[in-house]
Amino acid sequence: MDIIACIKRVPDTSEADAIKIDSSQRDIEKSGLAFKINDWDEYALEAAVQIKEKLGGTLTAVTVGSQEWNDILRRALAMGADTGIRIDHDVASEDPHIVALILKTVIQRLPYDLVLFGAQSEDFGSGQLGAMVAEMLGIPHATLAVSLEARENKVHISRELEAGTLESYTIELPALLTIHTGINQPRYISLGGIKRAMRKELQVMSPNDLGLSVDMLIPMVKLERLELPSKGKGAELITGAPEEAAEQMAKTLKEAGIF
Amino acid sequence: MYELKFDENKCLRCTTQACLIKCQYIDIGRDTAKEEILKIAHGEDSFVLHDCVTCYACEEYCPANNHPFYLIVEKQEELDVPPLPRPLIQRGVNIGIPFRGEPVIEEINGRVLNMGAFADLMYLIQGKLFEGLPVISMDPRKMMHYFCQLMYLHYARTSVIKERLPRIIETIAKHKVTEVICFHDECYGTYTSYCPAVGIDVPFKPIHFFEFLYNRLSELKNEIRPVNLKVTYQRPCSSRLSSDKLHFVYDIFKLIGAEHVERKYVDENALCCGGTIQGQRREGSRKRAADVQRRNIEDMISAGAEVCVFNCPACYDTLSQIVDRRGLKPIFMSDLCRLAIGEEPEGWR
Amino acid sequence: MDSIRQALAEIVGEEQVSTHPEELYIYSFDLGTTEPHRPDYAVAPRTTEEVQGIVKLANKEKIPVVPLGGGLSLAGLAVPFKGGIALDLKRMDSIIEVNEEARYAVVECGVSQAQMCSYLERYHPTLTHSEPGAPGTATIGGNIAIHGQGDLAQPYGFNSDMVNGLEVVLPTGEVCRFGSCAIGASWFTLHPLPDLGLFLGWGGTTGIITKISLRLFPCKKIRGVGLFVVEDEELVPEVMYKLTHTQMAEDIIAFSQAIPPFTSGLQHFTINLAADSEKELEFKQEIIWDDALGEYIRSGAGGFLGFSRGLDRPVVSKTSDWRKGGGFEYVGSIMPIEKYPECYRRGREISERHGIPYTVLGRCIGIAHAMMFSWTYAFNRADPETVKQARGALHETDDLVLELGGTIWKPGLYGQKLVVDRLDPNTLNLMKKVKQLLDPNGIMNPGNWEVSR
Amino acid sequence: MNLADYKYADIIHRCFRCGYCKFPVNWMDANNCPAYARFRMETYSCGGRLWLTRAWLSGEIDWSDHLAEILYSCTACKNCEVKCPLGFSVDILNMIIAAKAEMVESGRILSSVKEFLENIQRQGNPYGHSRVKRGEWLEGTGIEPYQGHDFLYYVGCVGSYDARAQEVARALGKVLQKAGVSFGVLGNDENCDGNEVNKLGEETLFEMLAEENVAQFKRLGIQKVVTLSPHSYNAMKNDYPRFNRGFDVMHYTQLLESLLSDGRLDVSGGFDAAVTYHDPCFLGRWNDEYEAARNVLAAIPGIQLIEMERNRDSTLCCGGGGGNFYIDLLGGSERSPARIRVREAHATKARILAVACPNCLTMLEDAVKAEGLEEELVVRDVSEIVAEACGIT
Repeated sequence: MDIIACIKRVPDTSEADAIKIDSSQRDIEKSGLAFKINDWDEYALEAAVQIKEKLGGTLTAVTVGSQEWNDILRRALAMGADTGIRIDHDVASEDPHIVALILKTVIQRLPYDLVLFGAQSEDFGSGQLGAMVAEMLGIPHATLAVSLEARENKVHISRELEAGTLESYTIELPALLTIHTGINQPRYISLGGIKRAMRKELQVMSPNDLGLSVDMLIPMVKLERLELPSKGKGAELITGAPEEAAEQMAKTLKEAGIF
Repeated sequence: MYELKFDENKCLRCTTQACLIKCQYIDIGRDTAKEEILKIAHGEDSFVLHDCVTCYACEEYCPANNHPFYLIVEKQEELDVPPLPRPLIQRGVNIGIPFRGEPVIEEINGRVLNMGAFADLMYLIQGKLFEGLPVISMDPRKMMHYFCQLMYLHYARTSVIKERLPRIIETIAKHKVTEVICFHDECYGTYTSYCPAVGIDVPFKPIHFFEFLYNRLSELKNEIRPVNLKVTYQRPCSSRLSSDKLHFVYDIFKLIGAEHVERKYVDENALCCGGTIQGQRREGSRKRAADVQRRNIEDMISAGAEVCVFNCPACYDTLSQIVDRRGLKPIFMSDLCRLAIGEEPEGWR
Repeated sequence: MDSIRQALAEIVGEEQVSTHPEELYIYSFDLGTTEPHRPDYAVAPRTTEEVQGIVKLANKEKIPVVPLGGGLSLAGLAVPFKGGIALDLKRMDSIIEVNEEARYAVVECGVSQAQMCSYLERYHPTLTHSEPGAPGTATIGGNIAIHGQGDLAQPYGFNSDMVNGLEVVLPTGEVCRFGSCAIGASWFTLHPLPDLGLFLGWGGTTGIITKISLRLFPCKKIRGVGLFVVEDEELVPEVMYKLTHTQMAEDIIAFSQAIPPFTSGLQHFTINLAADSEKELEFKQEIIWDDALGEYIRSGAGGFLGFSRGLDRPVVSKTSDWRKGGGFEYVGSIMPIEKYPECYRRGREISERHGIPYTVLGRCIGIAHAMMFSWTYAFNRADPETVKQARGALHETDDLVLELGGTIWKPGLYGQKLVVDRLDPNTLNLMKKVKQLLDPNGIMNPGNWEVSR
Repeated sequence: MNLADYKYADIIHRCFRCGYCKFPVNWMDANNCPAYARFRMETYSCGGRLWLTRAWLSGEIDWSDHLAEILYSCTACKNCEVKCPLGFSVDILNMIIAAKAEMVESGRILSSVKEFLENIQRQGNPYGHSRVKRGEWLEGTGIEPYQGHDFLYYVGCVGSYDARAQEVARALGKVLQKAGVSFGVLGNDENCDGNEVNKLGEETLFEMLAEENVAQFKRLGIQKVVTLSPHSYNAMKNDYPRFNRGFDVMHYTQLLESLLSDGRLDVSGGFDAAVTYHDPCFLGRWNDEYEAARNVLAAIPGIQLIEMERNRDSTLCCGGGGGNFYIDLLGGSERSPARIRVREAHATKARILAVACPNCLTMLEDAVKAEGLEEELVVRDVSEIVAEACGIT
């Protein structure tokens, strides 16, 4: 089975207070930040690698971004992708529609049975990309997959709805899925693995190479400014012996109507 | 086969009979001494063959360098009057049999330190003194390929020595060595005294361990801090084969500021550690050994020694616990030298 | 969710029960040549009550319980041949009481031999117990359950003769006490109550020993080992006899082994001496080396190799590395001492036939009343061929023991069958009755000592 | 991966599982392997791990989270190696680390270990805190950034980020200032030393860290390094030589010892308490340094030094080694090694449990709380005790 996984590079925001808005007010301070594969995308990659290990075929990792974005493709290759493709286009604060257009154009040119996306991105989190690309390609899709079992020409999936209810589908291939976290346990990517992956193929192409002219890439949505949320009221610190503290905590939560 | 170079006429001409008269374990007058040594030379039985504790000393006492001790041992074997019980001899003879494969031979092309049968004592040749010095026989499993065999003088088995020694020399020579520093002076004695005495060629120049230590210390003179210890030296039987090197013991002591205490049992009169005596067939050997040890150690103590310095690992095994119980610190010479240059050898508190 | 696992967890706590393949794998092994067999549960209880709970449950569910101490019998005595519960008792490791005046210690079954030694060295330096030649991880409970012997076997006999009292969990779950402790008195004696002797030597097939009162013995200030050697194995029995007659020695062992060469073909004795003063030590040495053994030394038949102070803890596990293979197993036998020469010669033949360097040893039990004679065969865990060789040699040796008129000590399955086949029918019958009475459901260490089949 | 490709294929079967690896040197109890003390199943002893590793590599059992837990619960405290009587004892711990390395390469490790390593890949510390916060502990200390000083004061991840350990890092800084030692730090430019990474089996990541650190130190012309953590000390002393380390390294207790003997530290302020000292594995068993900290403590007036039953090479590890101060496979029970150790310390009647390692500090301090002994026993780092004796507050 031929699989394409689309991935994104995002800042490591495990420490929110490390994030600062830059002077343009349309982007964040990148200096001193560490970047990584978008969480959801890592689950998508793991899912893809597991299918490949089970059924064979090819796995191509695709991303749209600038030079630095190669590092996430290297990690994808280390995880088990055969090829990495980067479309060289700065999407820092980009309209998802443009990214979708670019991705669709690449994917069309590749053999594929299954296209996987992370359900959303850690930074902008619009969660639109997968669905858009599916529509553009005119193939069936399902979002927020929490389980996935692949057969030769179909996949069984279940997706999570409110209150944890699950619905299950069997989808004929080709199809596109967006993957939810927790569907698997993404493997560790050792540094040795990344070094070895340096030998694998990494293609870089420009929108032009794909026949996408500049005027086709004019965003319909424009980001005006970013701001950090204003600090809320100070949190209440509950002290005292565990018993009392617990009691106090329960009381507070009740009052807040949480339970 | 190798023949002991013993000249009966030297004994006939000898006016001293020092070999037996000076013996500290046999009480004998000059006339009897002459008779007995000649009897032995003629291959007749003699009480000397039975009472000998095999301490090597007569090799040193003999003014004519006529090898009385080697002679005694050869005759003990010929006339089958072994000093030790049979199982101890069989055991001893088998100890020298290598059984864990051939040693790895890497070519040195120069000077080397040979650990002989003491590869498990590598911890004694650590630190500055030994920096950059190539060593052979470092593997306890292979060390018997480097075992000088002279120990069998205690077992009335010169035949074993003559049979095995050439192979040992061959092995050492394979390393393409020029000068061989002998960790134990039993090896040194083998190559400088025994081999010539029976006509075995030695294709390298043996160096006495203490001579080496003395020279190294001299090179490191400015790092020496006087140890300021009152020391005594447990002279091993094997050193009787290299009396000419004994002075290095005192040279070293002087160099490192160790005071060698005045003793009764010293140099020619040094007492055996008792290790070989205690197991001998002769009636009362165990007590004899204990008595020799008691006299030896009491002499050390009354001389005011704080430290007992060892050369021979066998002496160390036999005496270290005992001297320790009597309040003296046992230490090997190499470790004492390391102390002097500010190193902390293992086992020194 | 497995309900038995659940029930076990309720008794000992989640973490002390495992059904993970990892634990089941490890507890399926004996360290010797016995084929492994996986248990269904690995459980590590802490108290007698927990053991009780487990046994009751096992009885209800009719699943086997296989008690395990150090797991060092090397004869497969703790391999769960029929699955069930592997019961690791090493958590029961409290030293409950040491009575200096009456010279005994009350301990839980899982106390290790090494722990016992260093505890006494530290807190009761005038007392010692009879430490077996096993690795220090061997347990007090396991050792008496197989009639072990230690370094005081010569003067005082089997370790199982040194029991002053027992607490046992019966296969049906009742807790039983034996000896003076059974009438609420202190644990100072096993006699003179009517003898029930139903547990010692039964290898955990009649119940689980949870507490032991163990006799302790005077520990003198100086302890050390003297070495004596003879060429002629025929001399060993009389030397043993002379040595024991002096009543001056503690442990007396004769051994011979192919490797290293200097021990080959010779019979070495290690003779432990103990004294409170130099005077006492010299007196004993004089009696032993000069008087008792002097004639051999003078005639040249025997040699004294010296006496060295201090006793080392046994490191028999080194034996497992002789063939760089991590494994060895031995046949132990209880033999009349006069059989030493034949045991040595025949054992040597067997080893040589199987291409294994021979290793034999005879430890004096009681003042030469018997000896534990063992034939050791090392093998390479990574090379099944050598394991097969060793197993073959072991079985031949089991046959030899009985042929020579000895009994097999802690036999494995093969040896057990040989013994059972020769057992006096009335004795066998009584054993069956005892087993059926105590263990109606046959849950205790099944496969071992299956007298009732 | 199969057994044949395993680095120790030719010796791993040689473990007989005699169980000596579980004992302290003085044989006092059979639970000196921290993981075995915690779980009391044979699988968790060194022998158990070796047999399981062999079983896994030869396909007798499959990889599982539990197998990974068993291997990663090894704190690399080296007790087994000290105690094993067999010829290959020098490799028994390496065999387990090599098994961890197999897991790392296959990508199949515990999520906590994955997190630990990814955090170091990204942020240079196991906590995943931002690199730009590494130097925050320095605020108000007046400690200078390294610039041709005699010493680089290498703080390490725990000292840089853990709130409690930061206090210790500052205390040591003040002591060194007071003694007039010329030293500086790297602040945000300091990177992980890699000791735990190495013991967790991530060899390539360790090599990268070591190479980068050595290169950086060379660039800055650093000759002498003093470390807060014995873990850093161990990596730099024993592993960095492979990457041609161009500097000398010492642990701070060794530096304090020499400062005291040179009379450069005035501890006449004294410290009035009964103190028991816990040997860090990476100072003691790994580097045979048992006396430096003791000599420092002994030199302080008012200190009554009491030894625990298990000390020096018999010390029970706090359970924090091999990344366990973060991946925490040994926590959560009264049988957690740290809690056993704290009870042992408490039994000595000492008021102060002295440590010389930030990992031990955090592990044992949490254990004191868990044991509810805050009133009777206080965990202090040797540097804090010295600071107090120097009149620094």
